Amino acid sequence: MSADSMYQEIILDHYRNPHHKGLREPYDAQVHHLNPTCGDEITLRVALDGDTVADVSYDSEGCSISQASASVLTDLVIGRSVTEAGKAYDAFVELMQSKGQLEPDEDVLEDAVAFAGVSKYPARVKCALLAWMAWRDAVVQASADMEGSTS
Amino acid sequence: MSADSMYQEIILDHYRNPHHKGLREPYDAQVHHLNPTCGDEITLRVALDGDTVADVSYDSEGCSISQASASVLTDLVIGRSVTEAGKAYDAFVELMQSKGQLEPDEDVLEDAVAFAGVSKYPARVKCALLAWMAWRDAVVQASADMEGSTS
Amino acid sequence: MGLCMTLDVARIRKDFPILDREVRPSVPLVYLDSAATSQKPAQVLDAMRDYYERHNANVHRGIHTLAEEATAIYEGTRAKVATFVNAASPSEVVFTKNSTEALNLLAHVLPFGPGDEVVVTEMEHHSNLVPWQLACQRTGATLKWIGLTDDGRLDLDDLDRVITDRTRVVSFVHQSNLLGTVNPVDVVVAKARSVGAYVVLDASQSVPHMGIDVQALGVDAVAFTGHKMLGPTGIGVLWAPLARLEEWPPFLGGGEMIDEVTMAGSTWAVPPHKYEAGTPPIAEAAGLGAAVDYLTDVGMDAVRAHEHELTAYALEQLQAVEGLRIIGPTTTEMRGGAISFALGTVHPHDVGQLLDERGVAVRVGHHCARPACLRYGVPATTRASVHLYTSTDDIDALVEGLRAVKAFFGA
Amino acid sequence: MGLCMTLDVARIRKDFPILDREVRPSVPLVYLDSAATSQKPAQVLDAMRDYYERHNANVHRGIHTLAEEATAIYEGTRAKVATFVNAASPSEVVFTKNSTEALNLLAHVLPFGPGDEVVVTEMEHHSNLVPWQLACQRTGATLKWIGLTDDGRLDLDDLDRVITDRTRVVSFVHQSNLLGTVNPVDVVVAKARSVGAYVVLDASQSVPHMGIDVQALGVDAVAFTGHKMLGPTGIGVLWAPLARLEEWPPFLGGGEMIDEVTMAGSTWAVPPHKYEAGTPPIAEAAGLGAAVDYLTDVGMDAVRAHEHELTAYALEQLQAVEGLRIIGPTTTEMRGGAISFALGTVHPHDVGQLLDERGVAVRVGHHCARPACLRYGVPATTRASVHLYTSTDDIDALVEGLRAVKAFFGA
Ligand SMILES: Cc1ncc(COP(=O)(O)O)c(C=O)c1O
Ligand SMILES: Cc1ncc(COP(=O)(O)O)c(C=O)c1O
Repeated sequence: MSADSMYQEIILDHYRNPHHKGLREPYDAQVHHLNPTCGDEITLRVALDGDTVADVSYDSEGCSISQASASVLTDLVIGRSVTEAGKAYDAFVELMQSKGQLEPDEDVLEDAVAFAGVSKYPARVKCALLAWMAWRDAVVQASADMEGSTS
Repeated sequence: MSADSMYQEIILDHYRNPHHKGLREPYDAQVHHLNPTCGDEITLRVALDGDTVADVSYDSEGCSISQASASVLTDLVIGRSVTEAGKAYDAFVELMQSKGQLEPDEDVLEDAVAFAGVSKYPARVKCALLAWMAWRDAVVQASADMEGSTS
Repeated sequence: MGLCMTLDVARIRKDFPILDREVRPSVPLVYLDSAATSQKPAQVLDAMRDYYERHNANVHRGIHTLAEEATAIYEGTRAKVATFVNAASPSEVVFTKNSTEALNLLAHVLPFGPGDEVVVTEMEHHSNLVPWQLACQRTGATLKWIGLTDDGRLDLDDLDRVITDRTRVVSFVHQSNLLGTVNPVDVVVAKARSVGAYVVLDASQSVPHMGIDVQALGVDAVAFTGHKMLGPTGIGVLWAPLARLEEWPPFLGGGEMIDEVTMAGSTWAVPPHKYEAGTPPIAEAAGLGAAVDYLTDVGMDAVRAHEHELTAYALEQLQAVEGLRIIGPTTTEMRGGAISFALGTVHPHDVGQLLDERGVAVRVGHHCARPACLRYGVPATTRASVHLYTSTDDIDALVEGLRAVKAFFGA
Repeated sequence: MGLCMTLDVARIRKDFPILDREVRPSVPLVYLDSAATSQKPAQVLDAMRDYYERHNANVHRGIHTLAEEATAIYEGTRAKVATFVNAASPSEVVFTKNSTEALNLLAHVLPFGPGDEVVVTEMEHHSNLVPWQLACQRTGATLKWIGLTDDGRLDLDDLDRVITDRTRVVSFVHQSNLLGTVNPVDVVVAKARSVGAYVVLDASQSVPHMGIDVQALGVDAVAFTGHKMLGPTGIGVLWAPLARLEEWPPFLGGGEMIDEVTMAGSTWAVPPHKYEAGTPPIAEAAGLGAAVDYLTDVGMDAVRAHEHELTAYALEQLQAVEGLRIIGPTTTEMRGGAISFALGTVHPHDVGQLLDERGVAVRVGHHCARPACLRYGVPATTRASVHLYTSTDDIDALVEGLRAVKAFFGA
């Protein structure tokens, strides 16, 4: 495969051995996201513990990029504060929109830096973002529920 | 003007001094034809005397080609039998559809041979045919009326 | 090319291969029919050829290299067009096949029904009249129109009578292709807004010649067409604010415009894709992008100034021809470079034909604006129209030709 | 190019400039995405360039030389297309922007209402499904569909159940872009006729690959699209018998499609102009005419025979790849050269991406036929598709690539 390839070894590792896969209890919010163009889907659950992302579990189908990206996401956000995890989210979205022009920050993105190459392929950016969009959505719902129950 | 010009001297003569112009009584049928693209119009009357075209009178507005063609038409059909006039009609229509590829028969078409050049200009063929279509229409109506009254 | 100080017309003409053509041996082309369609610079033709020779693929959904490149070219033009007309976002730019489709689309998706009224003007191109006639027949709404003054302007005294609380849509032309008149958009928009009507602007003749700022115009939708702005045939533009494109229902159904499809029903893609069913005009977008670049490089202010000068010159020279009557404004104020006229009693067909024998290409007929012709009591006119590549020499050739026509017919 | 005996593919490929392209340095293009859009021979590009450089003008109504020439080119292509599909007259050929517009036009003008039924099939392209869904919503008619068999054919046992006395329109695809299936037109037409329904045929994938005879097919309307038949983007064709085009109401309103226009109302031009509102795709017609000439010179029988051989070869080679499952007919009987497949558990996106790194361009996704994908339990497929310039070398490159993909993913 060419040097340009988006298929970095890190991505393939996450694809072959996805972390935190499978749906788990307990959770505060569950969402289902679909990329209708290619049929990639994900069901994702978020459990919050106060301000901390206690767990993210998921069940998904799709290409290596979408699968690996879900796995990398869980590594980055589980155990972090919602704010910190949000920073990783922002950094990842920015990276995906960079068309290959951004040098990712490994301190913030860890394994997710391997997706830098994907940002050069507009058609695949959606695959890489699927789990992240689902996660964002679930966190917003879970936080709203918590506010609802505390107010 | 170039040798290719559709503006033959015969056409210009008929345009400047149209024959048989003006609406006359008596008549058996009157029609109004319009070329909506360019606004050319003609009101044309036909008087039949048995099988003979006794008179064709008309009032018209339009370009030199449509005006001259009406004038030439009247010369060709007035006083002829409907059958003979129909031959001139057929020959003229054929000439107009010939795209400049036909050598017109002067015995049948007389001055109308001057329109051979017009057939090379598709946009102007409609102008040349306006009076002829109106005449055909009027003859059909007049003949139908006569049949109606004799049967 | 004495008078053309604002633009280096001689240099510009070199970019347009067709302007070197001889219509017949030793009869060079004098093209004065740009309101019907503009000529194309080599840059536009090169962009299309390069697209087909190196990048041709269907857009979107493809992940192979050609598909990515074709998509980038297509979406790149969307962004260029957005910048050109100052849209808030490329997503507000919908590609259609021409202005006519854009206007029909609007006539299908804007909401009105029995008892409602749609207002146009008496100087509309058939493409901004017939779609509304059909829509009114379909929906039971009533079509009304603003009349014209003797000197070729909208009769603004009509505004309050015609635009009422029942008016749902006001659709009008920015610059008339028949009369050359530029309409006061602000006045019409203010009145339409006061009754809560949608405003649609037919900018087919203004975008190519003066450029527009869709946000400053304050309208709800704008239509224009590629082939009049140095671009190819087969592509037009509908602009509307994103919120409108989201709110209105879809028009044509098919590939590209959907989100999820099942046999039982479908959901729609987000704008602009929602309004782009089927394989879009991809090579045409490549060409239009190059056309927009070309116009931007020259500068729309320079184009406008050049055409203004030319129009002034043409109006002066034409009015010096005895028996020539201009149909439309006779001064350059609020006026573009399409000039319709009658030449004594010589029929426009004969004028056009004899001019063509001298290589001068003008249009004759009702110019798809028959109601306005009727209004001015002419079944047809002769129309000369300019673009950035037109020179005063072209105008001189026209005027000389007209004098020869008069002489020929002894008029 | 061992197997290609029927056609001199090497010579044909020389006419297609893009086939010389390298996708990346030293990675030549292997184009297997012709069902999405075909590549264009230089003859087509030359015809368009010549049009723009020598004849460009708006068509009809103009009497200057360029306008006459442009009109002759445009109408000339109409006549060529009529001959190509054996229409009774050029007036039966309506130019649209693509197949999708042609199908939407039909969905707007065919007469049906509440209580009536419209029948399609489960293998339709979205462009022949969504327009009917929208039309049924608009009119209160009901949409029904013919299902599919496990081996990718129409379930003809469904015919009598689905097509009933209430059926007003049966619209179906001639050759499926997803499955490659060629449908038995005669069987469906016979059933539709027996209940007095109109029959519409989506021939987008059949005209380019096997040619059609519209009179022999016995349908009421046919849609196809220029860009899949070696022609440019931006032009499609609706064919229908003249009597139908006369009887159905107009669709888009505007310039060209009218007879007489007043503010109060309008009358329509005769077909085909009645259905061609606005400036048509003129340069595109110049290109399409050259494409039809090219296909005619090669001969549609030869094209068909070549693609038949190629398809047989590809089906055999692909089925030899372990774990590869073809979605659609696995033999060449009643089948064209679009072949969809699943490669073990490797997702189509990954298949397509890795093939692209080797220069092999295939399409991945639902190919605008999502209901059929759902029917076969796959969210997406990888699809390879051929045209007259495809060689067995291309198929070999694909198969080799697929083995590499499997190795890469350890599948
Ligand atoms: C079977 C079929 N129908 C319709 C279409 C639509 O064609 P177009 O996108 O040119 O309108 C296509 C191609 O995309 C097709 O394959
Ligand atoms: C004012 C105006 N509106 C609409 C149109 C229609 O444009 P098109 O034919 O490209 O759809 C034209 C040009 O013909 C025009 O001049």
